[in-house]
Amino acid sequence: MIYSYYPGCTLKTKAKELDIYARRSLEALGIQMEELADWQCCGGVYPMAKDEIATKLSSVRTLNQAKELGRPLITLCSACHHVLTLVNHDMKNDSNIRNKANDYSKFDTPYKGETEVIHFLQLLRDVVGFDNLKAKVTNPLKGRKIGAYYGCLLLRPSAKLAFDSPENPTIMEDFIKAIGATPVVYPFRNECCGGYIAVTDKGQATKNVDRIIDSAKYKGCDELVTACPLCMYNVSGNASEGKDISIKYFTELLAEALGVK
Amino acid sequence: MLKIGVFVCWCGSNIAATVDIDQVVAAAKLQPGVVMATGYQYMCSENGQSLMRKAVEEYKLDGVVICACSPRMHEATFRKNAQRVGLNPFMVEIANIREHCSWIHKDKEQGTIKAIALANAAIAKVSLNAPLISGESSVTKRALVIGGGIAGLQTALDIAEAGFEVDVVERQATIGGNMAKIDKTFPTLDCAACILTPKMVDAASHENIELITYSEVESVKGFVGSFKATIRKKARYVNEKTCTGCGLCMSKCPSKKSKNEFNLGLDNRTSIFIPFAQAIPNVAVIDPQSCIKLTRDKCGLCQSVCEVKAIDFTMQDEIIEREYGAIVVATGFKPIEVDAFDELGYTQNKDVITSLELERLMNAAGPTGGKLVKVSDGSHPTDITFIQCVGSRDCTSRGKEYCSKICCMYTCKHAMLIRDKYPDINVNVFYIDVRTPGKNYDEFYRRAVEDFGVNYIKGQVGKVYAEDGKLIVQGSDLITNEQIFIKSDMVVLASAIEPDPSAKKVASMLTASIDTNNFLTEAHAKLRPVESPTAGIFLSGVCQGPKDIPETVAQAGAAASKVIGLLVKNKLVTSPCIATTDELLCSGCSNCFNICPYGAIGYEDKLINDHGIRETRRIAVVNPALCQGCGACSVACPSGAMDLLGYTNKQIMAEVDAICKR
Amino acid sequence: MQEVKEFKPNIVAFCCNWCSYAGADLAGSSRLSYPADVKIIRVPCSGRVNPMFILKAFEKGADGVIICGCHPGDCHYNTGNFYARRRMTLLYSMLDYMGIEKGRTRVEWVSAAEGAKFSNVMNKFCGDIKELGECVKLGDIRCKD
Amino acid sequence: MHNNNLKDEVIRISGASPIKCMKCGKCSATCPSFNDMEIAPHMFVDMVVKGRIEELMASNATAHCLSCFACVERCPRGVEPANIIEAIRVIKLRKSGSVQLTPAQIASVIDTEIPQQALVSAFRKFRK
Repeated sequence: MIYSYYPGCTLKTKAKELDIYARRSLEALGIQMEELADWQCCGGVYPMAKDEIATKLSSVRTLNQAKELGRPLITLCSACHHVLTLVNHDMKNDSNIRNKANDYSKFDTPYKGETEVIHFLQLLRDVVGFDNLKAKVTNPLKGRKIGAYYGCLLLRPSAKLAFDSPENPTIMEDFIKAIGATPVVYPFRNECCGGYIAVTDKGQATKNVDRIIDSAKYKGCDELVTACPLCMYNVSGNASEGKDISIKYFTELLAEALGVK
Repeated sequence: MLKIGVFVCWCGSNIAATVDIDQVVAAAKLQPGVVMATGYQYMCSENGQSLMRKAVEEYKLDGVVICACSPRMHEATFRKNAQRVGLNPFMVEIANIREHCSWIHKDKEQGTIKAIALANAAIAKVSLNAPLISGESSVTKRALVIGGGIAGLQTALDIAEAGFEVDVVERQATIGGNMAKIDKTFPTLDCAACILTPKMVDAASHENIELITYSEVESVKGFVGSFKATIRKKARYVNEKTCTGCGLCMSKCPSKKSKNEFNLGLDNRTSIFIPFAQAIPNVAVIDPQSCIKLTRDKCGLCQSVCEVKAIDFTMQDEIIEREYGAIVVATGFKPIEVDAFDELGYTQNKDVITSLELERLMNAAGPTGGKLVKVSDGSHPTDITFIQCVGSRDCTSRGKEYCSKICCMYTCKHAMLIRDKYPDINVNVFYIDVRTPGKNYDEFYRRAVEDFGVNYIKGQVGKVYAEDGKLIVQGSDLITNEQIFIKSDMVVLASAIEPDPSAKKVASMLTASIDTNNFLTEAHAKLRPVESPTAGIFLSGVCQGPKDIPETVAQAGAAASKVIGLLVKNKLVTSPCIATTDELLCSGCSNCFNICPYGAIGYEDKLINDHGIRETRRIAVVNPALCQGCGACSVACPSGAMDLLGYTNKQIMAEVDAICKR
Repeated sequence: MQEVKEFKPNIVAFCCNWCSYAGADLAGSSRLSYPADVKIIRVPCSGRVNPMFILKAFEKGADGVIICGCHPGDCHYNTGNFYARRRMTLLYSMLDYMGIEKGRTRVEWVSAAEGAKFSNVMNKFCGDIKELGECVKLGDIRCKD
Repeated sequence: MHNNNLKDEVIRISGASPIKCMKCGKCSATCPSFNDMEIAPHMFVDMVVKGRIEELMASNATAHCLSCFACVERCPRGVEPANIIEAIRVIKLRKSGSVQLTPAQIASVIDTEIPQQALVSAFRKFRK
């Protein structure tokens, strides 16, 4: 099975590591992934308003392309995953949005939410399997105490994203275990870092970041991993003096463990 | 042709506001067979009933149609009324023009048209009615109570006191239920064990009560007055009759790592165990999941030390079959799992506990001997925060939409008891509303605030997390409009309660209906609160809806009085609406025999005179004592020989006809 | 000029005495409205509904027939609703053969506690029947004026 | 002050059900921006029910909602406060064309690390 891959705009510029290490790792794991030929930006933020149709269209086009190829769509960036999944949910369940988006898009056949949107972590858990992954690790990251930073967009709203418990998720911890490191659970791993507000109100973002880092350090994390370029930027750049903590994309650690970094 | 009278009830304005009574009366008069029709304000009143009786006599009516409320409400009333003037009660039919018409249709024209159609259907049906004579069935003078908590025990004791035999079937190894786990009870703060254990002893020693513990009802057949129940008595591996409850086996058992269910897993127990000190029967039981002998065929230490040789590893489940006249469901409740509310950190922090766990921690017979300590390290807490409504009033998939009713009061009780015993502990309570309707209840709550200094905070909690050796409770204070962070040593969640998971299975087995939350439904929300709609099935305690102990005991007594009222009867009047065979049409094919869920159909060879041809044929015969009148046979019958009295094919066809007429 | 009259469908609902009839009562006492086109016939059990009754209804001018019974497993008579479901499945194909749209008959499970569901089911069914329009296939021509 | 047209619009755009709120305050308990919002999430819900939309539009609180869905996730009544706040911001945006960020300001906020996703979202949230 070949999977379609949606990198998203940030992975092509500021978050290249997230993208490159994912590709290398999958190659090492023997999974075929093909970048969608003609993808567009997902929109960056899910338009919650029920009557916002135009701002959902770029996601709809991407989803429709994946449907035409008949392949599941792999996402990597939390925000892209969030936006594409929610738009897909709308196309499947909200007839008003579906009809209008299709009227506008004029696809050969109307798009009705057929594409299966899968996050890279889900691929690792459900297709590769964490046990298999563990067996393929050549360079286990022994002794490293890593905290998973989920952030807000990857798991919420759980009714629509639903790939792990929104309050006590385990998927990233299981991943960290599989690559040989020690996962550290800390309470603020699923609270928002304020990435969206970083552009307009650094102070508020810093407050959020500090609280997350405090919580992680209190529980004994030496480093954090994330799937979100926005969190990466915000947590690494907007913490108060002296609070900072090393944060990496999970794919970078994956590549490291598989010996393909 | 029958002479039919039609009476249209106004029900005050309940019907008259949206149905033009005069038009219905006028339309009824045009129907064939109708000799009189009239409207009246309240047909169910004595005046209304006497109006009907007078008309029956004056017009020599042999059929009556009442257009009024649901037959589930007053069919019995009007049928009895007919009997008073010598009219066969089954010559009365009800057209439901209230629940099915006036209450739901606001447009008077539409409502009137529909009411006329419904009246016409009832008139069409009654013209085909025939007088029916009720049969009789016997009553087995023994009751079954399912569940041995406070509800079941109270019901059993009350029935037994009235002189009837009662069996109490309890799934656990001991009776006592949830109440046995509770420390103190509100609003009097007397100890639960002090008021419950005497009742348990009374039940065990009562000559009319048999306690069947560690057992489950597997199936129930039959009907009111004569139910047949199959009860599976699970193997205890300990002889109940010889075991003295000395506890020597427990002290020798090497398998000590099973979670102690009675203490909600707060400590461990041995594989052979007596659930708690006051357990009844005070007899050990072996947990087959963890017993070394039963799982690996080693050990057997308990058997060798038992002085009365009560332990028997070869014991098998036992099947008991009994007959009962009435069955009481008292399956109780359990607190919901709060794992899904993990922002409150129950699965992540040992010091986040549920209220029932707190009961065990404060109970002198509990895992800490009644000393309130942090679960994580056994140290003395200085700040405790309670969170109410965890899962109650929650319409998401995580919780329950209803109010669990008891949490406000028990949280208040906990807060008060803690402040009383440990004045150095600060107690905070997050609440949405404090609901205290009940005698001396609000006074109790105010005492907690005014005399015991419990700090009530109007708001909810968004997150509980550990930091610097404390739990931080992040909540909102809606009065000061602040987001607050309270440092606590323990957090107690007032989890919602739900019907015990067995309730659903028990309800299906008894064909008693349950609601969308799996609470058993009562026959009438106000007027028949302890009866199930299924005759002979009664409801006691929380299986019917959330209640506290006083209400449970009151309802348990009420259920018992209904059971007693049933068991004192020697004969029950049975519905005459049963299946009947047209012997000329019956071909003896056995279709009806195969479909009948009650085994009410048998076959006889009968001499039949079929238009002059005399021959012996195999004919289906209905046993009137067994037939429940479902009518399945009448549809299965290929020749149309089977019919259901009271709901005959012709009658239903006539109703269809009347309704569809354009 | 012919007056355009709103189509008022004629709908027969067979409700079992133990669950659905009580559910309809609850819809009434909760004042949950549904169209007056629905007229309820009380039967002891959904398993009492003979397919002949349904054919009769269509013959006499019904536009839709709905059978309501207890939820599977909750039948007061243990198994009646299962038989009802099986019979109706067979009847669907026969009605289809006769040219009566499948949507004109339906089986629904409504418990005594589901007043809101009863009302919702009836609103939906009436809406569907209105879309299908008048049922003329089995109309008894001899009885028409 | 009570504008029912605006209220209907908020309900339509958000798809949320403020009337289901039982005033428990869990949204505000869980909100990471509580102290930055002059009107707290639970007040948003209540003020929409009461039709006080203009007041909400006049407030800068909408700019501080992070759209992190914590309130949506944890609300016991399925009210979706974040969707309500978003709806008010959208209405504000549509009426005025812009609320906060202007292209001229970009140079002052941008740094070399900022992911374009943040810029796109900043514009999407603050400018039409």
